[in-house]
Amino acid sequence: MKLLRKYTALGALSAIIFASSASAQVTAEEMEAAIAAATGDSAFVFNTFLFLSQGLIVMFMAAGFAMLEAGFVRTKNVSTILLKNISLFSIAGIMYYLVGYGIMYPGDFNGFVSWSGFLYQPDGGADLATGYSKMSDWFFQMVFVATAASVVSGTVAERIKLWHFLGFVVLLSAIIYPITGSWQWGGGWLAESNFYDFAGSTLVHSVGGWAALVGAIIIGPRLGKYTDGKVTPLPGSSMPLATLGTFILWFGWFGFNGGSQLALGSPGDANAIANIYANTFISAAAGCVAAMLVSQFMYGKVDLTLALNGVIGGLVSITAGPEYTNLLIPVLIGAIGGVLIPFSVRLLDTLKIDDVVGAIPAHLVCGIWGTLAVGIFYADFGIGTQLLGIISIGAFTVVATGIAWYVLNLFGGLRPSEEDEMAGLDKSELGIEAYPEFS
Amino acid sequence: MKLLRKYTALGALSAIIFASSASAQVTAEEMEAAIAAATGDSAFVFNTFLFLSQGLIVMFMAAGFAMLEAGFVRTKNVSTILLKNISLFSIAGIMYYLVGYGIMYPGDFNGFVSWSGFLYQPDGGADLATGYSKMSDWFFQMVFVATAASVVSGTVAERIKLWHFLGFVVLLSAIIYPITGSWQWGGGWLAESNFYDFAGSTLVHSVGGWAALVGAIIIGPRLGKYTDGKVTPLPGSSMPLATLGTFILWFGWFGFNGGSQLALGSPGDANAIANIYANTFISAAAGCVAAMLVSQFMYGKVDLTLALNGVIGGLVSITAGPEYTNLLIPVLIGAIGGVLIPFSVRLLDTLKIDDVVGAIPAHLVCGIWGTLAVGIFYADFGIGTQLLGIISIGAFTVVATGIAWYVLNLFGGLRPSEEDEMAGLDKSELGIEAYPEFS
Amino acid sequence: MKLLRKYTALGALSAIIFASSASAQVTAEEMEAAIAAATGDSAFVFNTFLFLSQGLIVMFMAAGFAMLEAGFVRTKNVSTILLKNISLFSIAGIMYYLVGYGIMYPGDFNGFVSWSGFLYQPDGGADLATGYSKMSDWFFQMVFVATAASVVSGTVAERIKLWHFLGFVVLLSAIIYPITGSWQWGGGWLAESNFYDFAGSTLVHSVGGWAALVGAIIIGPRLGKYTDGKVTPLPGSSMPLATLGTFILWFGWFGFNGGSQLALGSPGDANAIANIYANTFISAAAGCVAAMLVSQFMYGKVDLTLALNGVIGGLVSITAGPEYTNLLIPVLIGAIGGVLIPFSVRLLDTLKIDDVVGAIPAHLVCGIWGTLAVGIFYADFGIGTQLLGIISIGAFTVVATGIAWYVLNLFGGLRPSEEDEMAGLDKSELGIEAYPEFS
Amino acid sequence: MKLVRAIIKPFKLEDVRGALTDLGIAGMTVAEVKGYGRQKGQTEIYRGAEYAVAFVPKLQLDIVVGDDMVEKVVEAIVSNAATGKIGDGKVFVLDCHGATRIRTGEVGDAAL
Amino acid sequence: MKLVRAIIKPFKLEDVRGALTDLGIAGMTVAEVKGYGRQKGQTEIYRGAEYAVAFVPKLQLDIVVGDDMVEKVVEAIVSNAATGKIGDGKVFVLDCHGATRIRTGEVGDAAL
Amino acid sequence: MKLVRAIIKPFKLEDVRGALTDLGIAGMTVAEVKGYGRQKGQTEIYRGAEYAVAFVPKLQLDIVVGDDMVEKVVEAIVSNAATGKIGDGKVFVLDCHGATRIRTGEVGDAAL
Ligand SMILES: Nc1ncnc2c1ncn2[C@@H]1O[C@H](COP(=O)(O)OP(=O)(O)O)[C@@H](O)[C@H]1O
Ligand SMILES: Nc1ncnc2c1ncn2[C@@H]1O[C@H](COP(=O)(O)OP(=O)(O)O)[C@@H](O)[C@H]1O
Ligand SMILES: Nc1ncnc2c1ncn2[C@@H]1O[C@H](COP(=O)(O)OP(=O)(O)O)[C@@H](O)[C@H]1O
Repeated sequence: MKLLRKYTALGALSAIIFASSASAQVTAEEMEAAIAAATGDSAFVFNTFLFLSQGLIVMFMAAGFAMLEAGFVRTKNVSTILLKNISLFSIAGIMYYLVGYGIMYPGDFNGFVSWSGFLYQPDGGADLATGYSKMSDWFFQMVFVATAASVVSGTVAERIKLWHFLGFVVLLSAIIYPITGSWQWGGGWLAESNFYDFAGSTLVHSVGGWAALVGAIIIGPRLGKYTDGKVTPLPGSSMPLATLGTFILWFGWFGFNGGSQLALGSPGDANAIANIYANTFISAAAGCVAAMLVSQFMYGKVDLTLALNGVIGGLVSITAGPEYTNLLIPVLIGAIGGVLIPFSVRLLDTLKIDDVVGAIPAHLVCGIWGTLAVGIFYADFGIGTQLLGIISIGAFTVVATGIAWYVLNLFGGLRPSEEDEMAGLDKSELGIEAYPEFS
Repeated sequence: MKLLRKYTALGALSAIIFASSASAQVTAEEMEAAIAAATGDSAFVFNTFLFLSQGLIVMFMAAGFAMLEAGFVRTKNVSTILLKNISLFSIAGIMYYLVGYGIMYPGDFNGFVSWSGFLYQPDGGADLATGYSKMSDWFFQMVFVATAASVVSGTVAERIKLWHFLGFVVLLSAIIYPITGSWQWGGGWLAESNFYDFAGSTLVHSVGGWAALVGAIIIGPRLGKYTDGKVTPLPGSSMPLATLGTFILWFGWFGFNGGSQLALGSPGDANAIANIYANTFISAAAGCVAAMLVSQFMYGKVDLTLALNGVIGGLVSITAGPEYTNLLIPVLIGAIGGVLIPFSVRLLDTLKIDDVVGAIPAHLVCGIWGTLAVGIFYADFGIGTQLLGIISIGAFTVVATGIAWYVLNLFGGLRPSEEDEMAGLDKSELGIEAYPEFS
Repeated sequence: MKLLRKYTALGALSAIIFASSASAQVTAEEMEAAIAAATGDSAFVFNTFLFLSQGLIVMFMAAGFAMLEAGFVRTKNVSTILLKNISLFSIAGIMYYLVGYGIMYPGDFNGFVSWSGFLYQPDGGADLATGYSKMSDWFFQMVFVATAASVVSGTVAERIKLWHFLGFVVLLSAIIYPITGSWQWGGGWLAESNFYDFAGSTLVHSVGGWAALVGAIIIGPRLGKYTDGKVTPLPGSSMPLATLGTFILWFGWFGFNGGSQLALGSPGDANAIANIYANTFISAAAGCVAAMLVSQFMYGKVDLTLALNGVIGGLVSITAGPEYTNLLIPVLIGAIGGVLIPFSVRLLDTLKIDDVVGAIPAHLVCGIWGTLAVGIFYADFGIGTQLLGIISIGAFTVVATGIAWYVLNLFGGLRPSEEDEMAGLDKSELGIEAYPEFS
Repeated sequence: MKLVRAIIKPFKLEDVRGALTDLGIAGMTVAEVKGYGRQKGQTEIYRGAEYAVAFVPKLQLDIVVGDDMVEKVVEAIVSNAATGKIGDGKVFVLDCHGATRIRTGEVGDAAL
Repeated sequence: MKLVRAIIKPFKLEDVRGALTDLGIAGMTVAEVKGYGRQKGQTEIYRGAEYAVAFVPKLQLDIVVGDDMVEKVVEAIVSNAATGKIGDGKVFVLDCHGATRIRTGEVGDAAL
Repeated sequence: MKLVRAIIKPFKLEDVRGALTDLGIAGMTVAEVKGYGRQKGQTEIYRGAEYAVAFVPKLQLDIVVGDDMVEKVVEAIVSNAATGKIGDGKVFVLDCHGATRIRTGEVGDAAL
């Protein structure tokens, strides 16, 4: 920070255009060039600022995941899930810098895997030709990978060792997520096939969801969750934290979807982002209300936890294509997402797959639904291709994360001893309890 | 999100202006037109981004209300207030889309009620003539209505049935708030009268406050609050949550007031918003300190809950006109708002009106004060007209919400049974407690 | 807020340039002037918006400090620390307006103390020559002073009287912080010496840290913390709140560092901010991981509280110079910051200096480290000058705050009676407990 | 000397305490407990799974009194804690062989 | 009449309650307590300082039963709360001189 | 066998526990309770309304000991929990008819 900073306006660069005599008459061409330079500068700033401001909002989702999960796990595992959330975010970001980005954005390619090197480092200066600061783009991409990892942590909470989980985060953020990401956003084979996934219903949320599903199956349910063919609810520690987390995620999602427009530097882009914001809001709202109504009809009471999941479900559902100009469509898409939540929660319980926070219904099921919805509601995209994307990415992620979990399991086992699990991971893994005052 | 997005700069549109030969000389007129096109594009982006970024910040106030109210209700009603907050926001937004916006912005009119149709839907494209994306404006307006509804939920907490309360939210956001809103911001009769309410001290906060007051009177105080002519404090569940909520509201208020400038696309607008930010900050700070001092003098101790209310009081007080360039004025306005808080809290207790979170002092009393202050401190506006606005909107809202509460009461009563209230709404209405682990 | 606001584009001012006949031909000079006016307007808006949006994000750090500290103090002192946080922010802001800003930015000077008057008040209008709205700059500067004060409150928590602490805040924000601030950012003698501190590792964080250190020594440790040569841990009330606070601070730091670029109005500035964001993120991530690893090796378990401090340590470390284009450097700087945390926590315990939240390790130790790192990693700055800045500001702050604490102590003593401390300040100072329901 | 233990509905605390004060009882110790009995907790629902909460929040009052007071104390509790609905709670009486006031070392009835 | 007090590991509550219900025991009162005994709490760490937590969370069950049931109740608790590991807890038996049901005023065994 | 119950100020726990350990007492059970007595809670204030908090936080220690230890235990508690200020608490002694160690089934003094 400096005092009395020199006043450097936009268009400083445009000055160089007029090398010739200042008093000469200007032609239309010269003038267009001069204005284009100025507007190019301005667009560069807008686009860069979009990446940064929206990326920061997405980053804050990490706090949302932390609070949501802390609210949904039992008190004896709260400190552990907090630590997992703040460290997974740190680790995912570092790994994405070291390895992941190079895999996900390998430059021109249209195949399955490519690679542009370790330790992402763009030129230091402002590359005007790109239209945005490359580092701002990196920042925005980086915050996405942490989201995928956060999805996993909630599902497998309360019964996985800290360092094993973090090992999984390393593999997910360095390799697995970037590979499928490269297929579409990196310009790989899927992008060629006219698959569409605007901000990542499939590429981010379903990938996280599949990883979580495979993890939940391999690790198994928490002790006492399914006994004698009965589901025993293991209520979480704090509904205020879970609700706060949901609000923060909702907030962060505007960065997620809005920033995925990737440009703010023209009225068309700004207007598109406005539509995206409206879509994002109203789909979540519809998801919330729909989940509440289903809960009221199914149980005669409203289940707050399902309403919170309904918000997330509505958000994930619209993420694949939040660009409708008729808001009835996102209302419908979100509402269906909200309806899917209670039913898939029940289905998982029937299958004895223990998902502590409901991440699989919200991120995987609604991720699939949202991706399909693009095929239904947009004229330009077909259900077939959308299915192709869903299935190919799903298949790859299931196999890859299956291997990852398997390999990590070799190092002393993913799961703590029964006794440690019973005592809670805060005692056995961390040695610090969530509310440690009188203990 | 797409890879390698084409670089579309601002002013792409300006290119079409030069249909003629590129090497022709340009006239001053042509040049002015070309620059105007480019700056018009740029202003469009700025204005739209203002609506979106500030609207999002306002949206986050929903989390603030949720936390504040969760902290001020007793543990047995915390889950219910959380659910009310997240669902009221969802419902208010949807209703405003379906009905409310059409009433509030009916197009040219200067009367009492008009109507431009259901299901707001602007043209999909960027309408440059407007100067901002219409959908971004809708988004910004929408988040305001939720604020008014949030005010109500805090006051009537702990003793109203979930669905009845949500029914009230439907009526408030679809009809009642939009009607008074149209009088001023919709270009109705009040706007014609030179009434001034920059960001809604009266239109948003007092409307919510009146609705809350009428509700509190009709529903009556919580069991045990006023017994044998004595006030029995019913302390809330969590001061950390209440404080967090207050900080979030303070944060969100910058969106509220800053965004209400409605334009960022010129130095004048940007400078105005800077003044608004400084006013908004310092009025809240003064409200906080003033409430603390009054509390210290009245009770010999500082009441944290009054200090928190003081912040909100300072914010509501400055909302009607946060444009002063001399910061002593907002300091004064906020401080008076802060002083009003403890006294109006006491007045309500004397009248046996039970306001769980202090929304009536903060939003209604300070809303009135702030609206009057415009008449005192701005040369352009008179106290008479300000009073006219306060009274007409107050009278309409009291009558309309009175009818609304009355009608809803017909459906089995607004209030749960004594036993249900005693057990807490979390048990009787939701079946999920705030900290449900060992219960 | 007004309906149908007139469409005022950027460059409205540029129109006046063409006073002459509209159909005349334009010269290159005229054209450059016209474009410069338009881009100047645009830069003004960008720069102002940067101050406002980043300043607001910094403001939210107040909530982060409040939550972090509430989580780290014992339950019986939680309400008091909440009140301290919200009121210190209010008071610091008001004092900076009344007195501090005039000391910190006295206009042209290169000495030790100067002064441009009370009650900061810039011209009301938009001063285009400055390149940004002056009030937006004030807002941005103001939120910084509150940060320094927040650092102090955490260290001396649980054992200092409310009003005495607030008295210290008055002196710190009105006089002490502005004086050292003026040496560098105000254009004083240190700025002349080629000292570099981009966003305040020394000017903000170390100043707060020194003040905290002096306070902790003068006030002494909490009862029972160091007994019989043994350290007795006094665990805090809530890890979820502490974690939430850390996430909020991390979020806010992007405003802190990003906004300190002080300009967004050119591609170069936008690009610089992108680098700053990437640096800020990755240094914190490295600090977190490094603190975790050290904790794992030192104790065989990961200490969540140290991981949280590690994040802050990484952030403070990079604050003096977050402009690297090679991200390995901030990784290294942050990691060293993270490693410093556990060791300086231990050192303080050895010296029987009781720092409740770990503010001295994170803000002072890492602040020194970060300032030195500038001398190591940037070619333009030398370790000698960096040391000069560290030592001169440290010496002044130690002396000035020592006097401040001493004087305040004369008014009945800084410290509550043993009995009051034992009962908790929430009872003795406030009369409201953090969770007051059944008490 | 006897220890009278009352398990009551939480919201009845003030009434009971008032009645005991009227009898001249100057001290008691209260714990928050969970009661299991005829009164069943309401059915709760969590993530779509319903479950019966077996335990209901109660307050447990332990009051040590001289033998002569026992009957009056029990009576005062019964009449002030009753609502007539299931779950009103119980009063148990246990023998207490001695009491000491920590502050003064007084023993017996003087310690109460 | 006796008051049987059991201090058990928290996760054994359901098993014990089930066994008692099978014996026809209709009521009990449960408190969350901290136990100190042979079982030591794990070493915790807070801000780099390690400390042994002396206390371990336990549940304390107070069950008033008729004299004839005491033995069966103790037995049921012992067999259902045991894991064989240190810290399983204790069962104590105290005399209880009387019980009153607040709702009805019934006394003695009828009050249980 | 006796159950010694001590109600003490919370911050005295460590002192008392230390003294008991010195006597060879290996176990106890502690509950957080609210005490009502001569010591009044401070006046609190909430939303501008003042109210006297009737209850003060205390810790309740239940220690079952053999008859021979009772006196020493009571004495140790009294001397270690006293501050001389109102509210130091009480020690009560109740009869205990039996103890069983759940883990082993041992009964009587061997179970302690
Ligand atoms: N045998 C018992 N031993 C200890 N506590 C009991 C016993 N029976 C009941 N209680 C306590 O008394 C409370 C009320 O008993 P309950 O059977 O629900 O209703 P009621 O008091 O109307 O008979 C229970 O919640 C429990 O705390
Ligand atoms: N003398 C005692 N008086 C009261 N409670 C006791 C006593 N001894 C043990 N306890 C309780 O029993 C619990 C278990 O005792 P512990 O010695 O840890 O293991 P075990 O039951 O296997 O012998 C303790 O945590 C404590 O709550
Ligand atoms: N009759 C009683 N029965 C049960 N507990 C009591 C009784 N009298 C006092 N206590 C407990 O002892 C505590 C201290 O008593 P108090 O009268 O405040 O001071 P002191 O111990 O100095 O006489 C009370 O808070 C309460 O928990």
